[in-house]
Amino acid sequence: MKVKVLYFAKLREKFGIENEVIELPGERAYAAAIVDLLRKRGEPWSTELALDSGNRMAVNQTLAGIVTPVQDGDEIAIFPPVTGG
Amino acid sequence: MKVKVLYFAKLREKFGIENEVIELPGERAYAAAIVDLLRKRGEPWSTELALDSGNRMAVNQTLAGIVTPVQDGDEIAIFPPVTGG
Amino acid sequence: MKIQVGESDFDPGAEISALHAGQPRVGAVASFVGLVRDLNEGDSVTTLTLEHYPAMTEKSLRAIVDEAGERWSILDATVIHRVGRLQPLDRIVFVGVASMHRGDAFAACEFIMDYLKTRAPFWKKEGTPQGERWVEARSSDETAAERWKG
Amino acid sequence: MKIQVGESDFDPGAEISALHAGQPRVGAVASFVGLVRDLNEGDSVTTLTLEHYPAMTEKSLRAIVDEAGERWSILDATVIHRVGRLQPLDRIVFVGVASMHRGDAFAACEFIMDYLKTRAPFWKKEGTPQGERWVEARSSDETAAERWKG
Repeated sequence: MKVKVLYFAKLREKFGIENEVIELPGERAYAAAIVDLLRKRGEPWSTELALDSGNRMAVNQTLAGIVTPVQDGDEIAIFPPVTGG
Repeated sequence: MKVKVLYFAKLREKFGIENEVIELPGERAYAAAIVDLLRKRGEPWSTELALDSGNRMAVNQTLAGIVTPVQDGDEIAIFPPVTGG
Repeated sequence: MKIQVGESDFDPGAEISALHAGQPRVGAVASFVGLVRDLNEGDSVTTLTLEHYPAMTEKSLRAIVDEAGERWSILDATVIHRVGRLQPLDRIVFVGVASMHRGDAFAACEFIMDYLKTRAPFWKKEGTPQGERWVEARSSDETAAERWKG
Repeated sequence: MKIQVGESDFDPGAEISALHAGQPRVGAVASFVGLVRDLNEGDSVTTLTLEHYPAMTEKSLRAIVDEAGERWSILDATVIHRVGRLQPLDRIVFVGVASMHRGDAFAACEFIMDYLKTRAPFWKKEGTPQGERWVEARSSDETAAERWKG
């Protein structure tokens, strides 16, 4: 399966990209699997996406948790806690 | 002692006056003494100023209770519960 | 602090701007506009006449805003209340509070409205097809004001 | 319902009017304006740049207003949020809620702001004399949003 991953704010700057398509084995996965995969890339991914980093995720433009299911074609966003308003 | 008494809203209409000066014996009194005196006038005073009528008072333009002291020259207002806003 | 009581209408946008224009410490303005509805207690309302106790009105509003300022961190506040004869759709009251952060602005604004409703000397008389009648105080307003105690 | 996200400024007075003009059932409009302050965490702020997640922003704001509408009796609501580069004194956000009675309007307006602060995909970057920095989320915002649960 292929999913599109978007980064915002500090993560976008640290990673130097706004979005990318990544490929995972299988037809379905938990959102956590994507973060696990990215974290294995080493720095700055491992630090910025550390388990205690406090980042949030959205799956298809809706706030999601690490056990939210994702499937081929989904849009996954990873970002720091929001600070609008 | 003489005090000025003002009536508002429904009380003003029922009594047919906006204000009057009334005289009480002594130099000081509780605000309740004024209402007692007015109530003795008979109708419509006795009904409109009945103990359970829910009316409010102000002494010198500040919300007051029946044990608020009043003295010569004070301005006493008697009115139904307020309904502004 | 701005307190205004009179027959003339007001401009909520201008009042909000006045609470923050040129004040870079203000991060939040909470405001409220109260309006005449065309229905009350199930009856249609064609006019609303507001009576007040002129010598006491501004004094009581000022005291309410002062109390809000003791309870919350506020930078400025405006209260405008109209009197006289109004119609459905007309504005009645404006309360605006400027503050550094939104929590103080919201709380102080709602507090001022709740206290105004139960402590400021205004009385409403409605004109309906059945004639005129004085609006009864609502116990829910007293309950709303009681919330702020203790 | 009106949801607007973009670079342009807005007119709070016009937005408030739009929430009640010609609507004689509306008795209350509670509103909030958020502004750029020139000081944050003790440092002076010269610019504020707002980034967002365009595909998600309006969707999340709409969901927040819908939830407010399930919790309180509201007649209409407007949320406007600016993005891009702002300066101290600039308006950032407007939330306005029209309702029959003030309790619903106040509660829904504050709820929408609290949820917007913790659930809508906006991020602030401050320019200070020491350089640029991303604004950290405040735990007080999370606490404010938690209040509405249960």
